[in-house]
Amino acid sequence: MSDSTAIAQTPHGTHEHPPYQRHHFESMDQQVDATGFAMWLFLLTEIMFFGGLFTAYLIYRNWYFPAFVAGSHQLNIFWGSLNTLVLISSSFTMAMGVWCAEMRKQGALVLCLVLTFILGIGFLGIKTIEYKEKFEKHHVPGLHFSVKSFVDPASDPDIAQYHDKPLRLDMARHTELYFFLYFAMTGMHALHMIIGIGILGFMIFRARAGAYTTGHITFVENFGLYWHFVDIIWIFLFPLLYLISRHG
Amino acid sequence: MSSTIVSLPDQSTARIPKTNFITKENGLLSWLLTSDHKRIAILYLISITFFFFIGGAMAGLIRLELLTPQSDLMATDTYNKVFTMHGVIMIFLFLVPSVPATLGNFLIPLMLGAKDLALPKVNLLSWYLYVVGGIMVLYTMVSGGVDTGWTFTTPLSTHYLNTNVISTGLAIFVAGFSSIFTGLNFIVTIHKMRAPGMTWFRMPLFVWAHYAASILMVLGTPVLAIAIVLVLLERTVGIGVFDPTKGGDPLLFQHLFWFYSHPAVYIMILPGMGVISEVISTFSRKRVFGYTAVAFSSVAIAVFGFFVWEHHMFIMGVSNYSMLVFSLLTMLVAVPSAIKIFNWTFTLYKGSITFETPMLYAFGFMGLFTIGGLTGVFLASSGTDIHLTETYFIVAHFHFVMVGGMLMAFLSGIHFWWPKITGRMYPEKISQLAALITFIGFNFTFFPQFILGTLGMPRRYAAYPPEFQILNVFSTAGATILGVGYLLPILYLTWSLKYGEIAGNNPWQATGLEWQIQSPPLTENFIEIPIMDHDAYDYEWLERQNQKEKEVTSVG
Amino acid sequence: MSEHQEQHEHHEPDNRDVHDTDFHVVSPVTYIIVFSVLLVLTGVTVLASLFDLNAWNPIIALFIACVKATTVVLFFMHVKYSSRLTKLTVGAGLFTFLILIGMTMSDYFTRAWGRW
Amino acid sequence: MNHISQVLWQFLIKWLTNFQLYPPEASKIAPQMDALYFFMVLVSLIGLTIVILLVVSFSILYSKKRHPVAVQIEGSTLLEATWTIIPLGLFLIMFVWGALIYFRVYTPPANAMNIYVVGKQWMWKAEHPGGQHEINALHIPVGRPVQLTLISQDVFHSFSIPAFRVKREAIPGRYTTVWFEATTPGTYHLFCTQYCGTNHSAMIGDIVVMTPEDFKRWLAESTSGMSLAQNGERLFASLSCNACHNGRADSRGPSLANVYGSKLTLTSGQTATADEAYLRESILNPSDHVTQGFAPIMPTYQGQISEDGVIALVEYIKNLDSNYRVDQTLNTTGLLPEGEGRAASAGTKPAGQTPAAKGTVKQ
Ligand code: HEA
Ligand code: HEA
Ligand code: HEC
Ligand code: CUA
Ligand SMILES: [Cu+2]
Repeated sequence: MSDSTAIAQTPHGTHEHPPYQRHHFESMDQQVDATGFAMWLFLLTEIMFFGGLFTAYLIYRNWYFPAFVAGSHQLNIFWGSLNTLVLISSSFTMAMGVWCAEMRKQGALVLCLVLTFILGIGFLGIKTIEYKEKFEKHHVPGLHFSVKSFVDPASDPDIAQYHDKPLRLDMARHTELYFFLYFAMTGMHALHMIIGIGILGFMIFRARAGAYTTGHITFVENFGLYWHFVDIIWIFLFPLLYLISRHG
Repeated sequence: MSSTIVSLPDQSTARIPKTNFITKENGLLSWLLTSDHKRIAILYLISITFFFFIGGAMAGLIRLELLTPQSDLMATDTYNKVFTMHGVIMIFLFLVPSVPATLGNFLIPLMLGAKDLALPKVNLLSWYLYVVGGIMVLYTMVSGGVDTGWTFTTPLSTHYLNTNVISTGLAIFVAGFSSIFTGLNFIVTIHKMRAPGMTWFRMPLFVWAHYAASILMVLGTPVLAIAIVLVLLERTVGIGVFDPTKGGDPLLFQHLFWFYSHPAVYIMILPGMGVISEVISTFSRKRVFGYTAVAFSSVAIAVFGFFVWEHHMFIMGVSNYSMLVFSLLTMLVAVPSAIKIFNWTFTLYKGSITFETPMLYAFGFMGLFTIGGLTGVFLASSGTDIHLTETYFIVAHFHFVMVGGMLMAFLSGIHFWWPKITGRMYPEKISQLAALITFIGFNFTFFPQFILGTLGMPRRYAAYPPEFQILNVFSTAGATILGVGYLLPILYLTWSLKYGEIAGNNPWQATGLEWQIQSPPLTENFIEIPIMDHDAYDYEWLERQNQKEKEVTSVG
Repeated sequence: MSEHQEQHEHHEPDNRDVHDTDFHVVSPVTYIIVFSVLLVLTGVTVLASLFDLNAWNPIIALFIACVKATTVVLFFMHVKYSSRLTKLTVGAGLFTFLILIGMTMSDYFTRAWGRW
Repeated sequence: MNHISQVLWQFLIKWLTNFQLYPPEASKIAPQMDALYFFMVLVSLIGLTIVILLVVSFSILYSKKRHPVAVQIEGSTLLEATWTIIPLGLFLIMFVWGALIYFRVYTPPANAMNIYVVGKQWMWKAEHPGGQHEINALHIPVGRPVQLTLISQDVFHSFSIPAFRVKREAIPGRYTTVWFEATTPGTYHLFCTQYCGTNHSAMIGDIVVMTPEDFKRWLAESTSGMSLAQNGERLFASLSCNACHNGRADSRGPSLANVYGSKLTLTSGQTATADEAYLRESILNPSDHVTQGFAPIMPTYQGQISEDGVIALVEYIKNLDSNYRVDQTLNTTGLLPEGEGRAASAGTKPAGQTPAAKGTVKQ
């Protein structure tokens, strides 16, 4: 080491590091900064991951607009809106959770996390109801997909309100693409929710042991970022899939 | 004046430091559970070398088959599997992680004056993901292979093949996440872990190059991931996004695939360019000419690299008008590479040059990459692309940039930092010979392929018209020489682990922070975090430093 | 600790990105306001979708979605109070996302020019 | 040893006598393409030489022996600008030049004779307008622009003729075109250059360029007795297209006479030129573009006609310049019952109709 460069006066030389500071960081600041930034970068990869699906959606909506109209009539705006509310609320409770952690309010933090957890489960529950309906009507692509509701809308009471004109077979077939994109996008989103809920469960457990109310809240904060990101994806999925193609 | 800069400690007294990151702990588990970036780099080095030789064996089979015009060594579908595995292994399991995951992993914290990468556990996770991906590829190979070509063109890969597309797809998906996490880790480290005084413009160009490559890894790879997921879904449930019979567009797959895979070629070259900057500077004892230009050209390549992917699809039915845009942008992205080449050239000007092995490889890089890059421009010009695309001209182009460029850079870097990694020198004479053999063998192998391509020989052909045989024989002969060129380093580098000369801290008298500490470094890299008080490549500072040290020793 | 901290900053005024840690603790009041805005906007977007506004339907819906997403990013995700680096990161992600979509579309939308 | 050296010797002789750097230039575009190619080779050689010369001479001049102490130089904006602007300028020339050639290759002239090419795993099938079919071969006359309309039945293929310097992808589900004008009679390679599965390397054939007289003779000898358009006419009747497209005032579908090449206004308000691709799409995906003034009632024929069948229909519609022929077939087959119009019905029709109605639907 004789020929090494000048040596810094390590500012923390005399201090004990907090137990959660990892050895290779010079300071807690640095650690928090670094992990937060890493989380953001991870979210960038998520944006690009969903980006591929959004691209496909835009292309096919543009090509097969009537099919997308007919397909979106099959979605239930009520469930969709309700789910949006549920998810936004869960984002809110999550944000509050971060605040509680910042304020070192252990009980409130646990409460917020539990609420987020429940709302997350609720979201998935509603999604299941919707999926089940698609399954029963043979609107799951690849699994005995049926175009009956589209070539003969009169046979499908659920969409009577829209007075759809029957689609010709060639266009009706393309509703399968719509439903595929519906399942791929909401499915990917649901997968992220499931992962998030798993982590939430773990966090609730740790939060009750007081892990996040010591001033070291990186984990809660970064998870919050993830959760809000998943919320944002839904904020776009909801209008794209449910709303914008209602009027043919 | 001697013609070498190597300054080794007195071999009779020199010792490898007793405590270093290799000797710190023992046992397999201490390696498999390590979070030390240097150990992970070594894990990577071993695993990618393993896969390089598997990929190389595949290349050997390809060349053997192409020795004769008929497909006599193997059936056509076997041949198809062989080149697919060759491409998949070489790209995803060798070249993408080659420099970044080994040298980058090892050096970035050292060069920045940090104790480790920002996320050591994620770093280990990357390696495990890589291993999982690798095992899945091996599984694919033993269970019958896959014959999609490394480009997985739909609808061929989705509906017309019954080989192991799924396991390969998953393997690439997993290996992709390994690459994403490596890139993410580098970006965070470079932003947040720099030592005091290490400003952006004091960073070595190696770090700049990795920063640029990491951006591509983080933003590009997820798109490949989703493209693969869609292919797998299409194969399993048959959903039709890429299926023309269901109204999907098979070209969409290629858009998504190349959105990653074009930037990926820069993932594959930028870290190599970083190596070249270090090597050229060190062996000409000069600061890199136009430091800022070289640094920014890396970033420019990364940014513009995202705008050009369609040049892989010019004749595949894309719109003529968007072809114009993409062709133009491809021309723009070629310029920063030219800037780099010329800056390196002018780094030599008024330098004080020596010709150790890393420098020889670096020269090889400059010549071969220039050829490879310029022939890339042939392909970027839409008119000539019509004639040259899908022929051996492309095969030659990308081997020139990937093998002649990146692989040369990788070998250059491995030799350059070998003393730092292991504490011992490699044997100089034989390695110079190996560099020469590689260079000659390389040109023999791939130069004829430019002519073959111009003559129209299509790529991915197990059998070809007899008039192309002669050039193919040349190519195969060259590959044999090349194979020897690659086997040699493995042998003598292994030998040097035990018998190499002790290198000391700074055998090349290089300026980087990594050279100012012991070799092999301590697990925590720096006992105390250094303060960077000079620019990168400041040889005068090094001189002063050496002077000081002499005074200290003579006084003491 | 804080004294050292300052010293630390003096040592290296230019080499690190502004710290994220001196975060501004966003008050629950802000969260509640943001939450209500999101709820209202959800209502508006659903309402707007009930009327047939031709090309305006998607425009309005996406505009509202963008506003909602921006609020979430700025407040729930604290970007408004974060360092330049974080803002830049978000921007970079958005940019590349738009490149992916936009440049792919440049193929699809101009294909027709030459054909029909 | 002696044996080996003999082999080597022969090898060398063979190489030297057959040595070529580029394939024969057998089309009009080939010399133009080669001009650009050689321009690029030249620029590359100059660039490469400059780089190598600089590296070598600096290495000699400034080797440690000769130049023990390096002189530190920061850089030079002037030099940076030079080696940014000059390569950029050269690359831009290549871009413009290349784009000009690209548009030339993919924009067929109006007077080109059209040949349809269907690619499938693993062969090329060419269909001449006169009804001549050929597999893995293409006969064409010299001195006449030839347009290929390509399509694939399964995966991507690519139709490549190195001697003509042209190549075009055959895409599943979509027509693409390319054109060339051969200049020298002879036989040239045809390759499938897009990897398409197991026998990709066997998907090759011959391009036979003939003098116009020879070509005429060849056409006469290889005729199958029925031109493509006639085939199309049979299909048109057997698929009962003429039930709606009969050209009468009260017909449910638009008259197809002279529709080829015309500009149509769609219900969506867009306009479209009725080229081959449009005709094909109208038959398979009629919903995608409904002509203004008509109800979207035309059924899709997707999955009921092979690509060859579609080609025959397209060729028939292209050549339809009056509704006389349609009327003729109508009179012989009689109007089909309402709701008919399925390919399946064609086969199940009762006997006793004119032979023209007995088109085989799937070839
Ligand atoms: C490391 C990998 C790598 C790198 C760096 C590059 C670099 C480049 N590539 Fe390459 N490319 C591949 C790997 C790579 N490529 C691969 C793997 C494929 C095939 C994939 C497949 O289909 O399987 C491919 C295919 C490919 C195509 C598609 C061909 C086709 O399918 O039809 C094109 C087309 O534009 C292209 C262009 C370029 C260009 C313009 C560059 C530029 O970045 C090059 C820039 C460099 C220079 C220009 C040299 C330096 C310049 C000078 C020293 C100046 C000289 C002086 C004067 C001109 C005065 N490449
Ligand atoms: C990093 C990337 C990389 C590297 C290093 C290489 C290295 C080599 N490649 Fe590869 N190649 C690709 C990436 C790479 N290739 C890709 C992406 C494709 C396209 C695939 C596709 O079309 O889908 C391709 C395709 C490709 C083809 C075209 C196949 C075709 O289209 O039909 C050929 C033909 O010559 C070839 C040859 C070689 C050769 C001779 C080497 C040599 O440089 C290799 C030299 C190394 C060795 C020879 C190993 C030395 C060790 C041994 C010899 C030990 C052997 C042990 C046993 C035999 C037990 N490659
Ligand atoms: C049930 C009636 C019906 C049958 C049967 C029918 N068509 Fe049509 N066709 C129409 C109508 C109506 C249109 C115009 C609206 C549209 O484009 O969908 C049309 C449009 C077309 C067009 C586009 C021309 C234009 O002006 O837009 C073509 C080409 C065409 N048909 C070919 C065929 C062929 C070939 C067949 C048989 C294989 C066929 N049609 C069978 C009713 C029919
Ligand atoms: Cu068809 Cu290759
Ligand atoms: Cu590319």
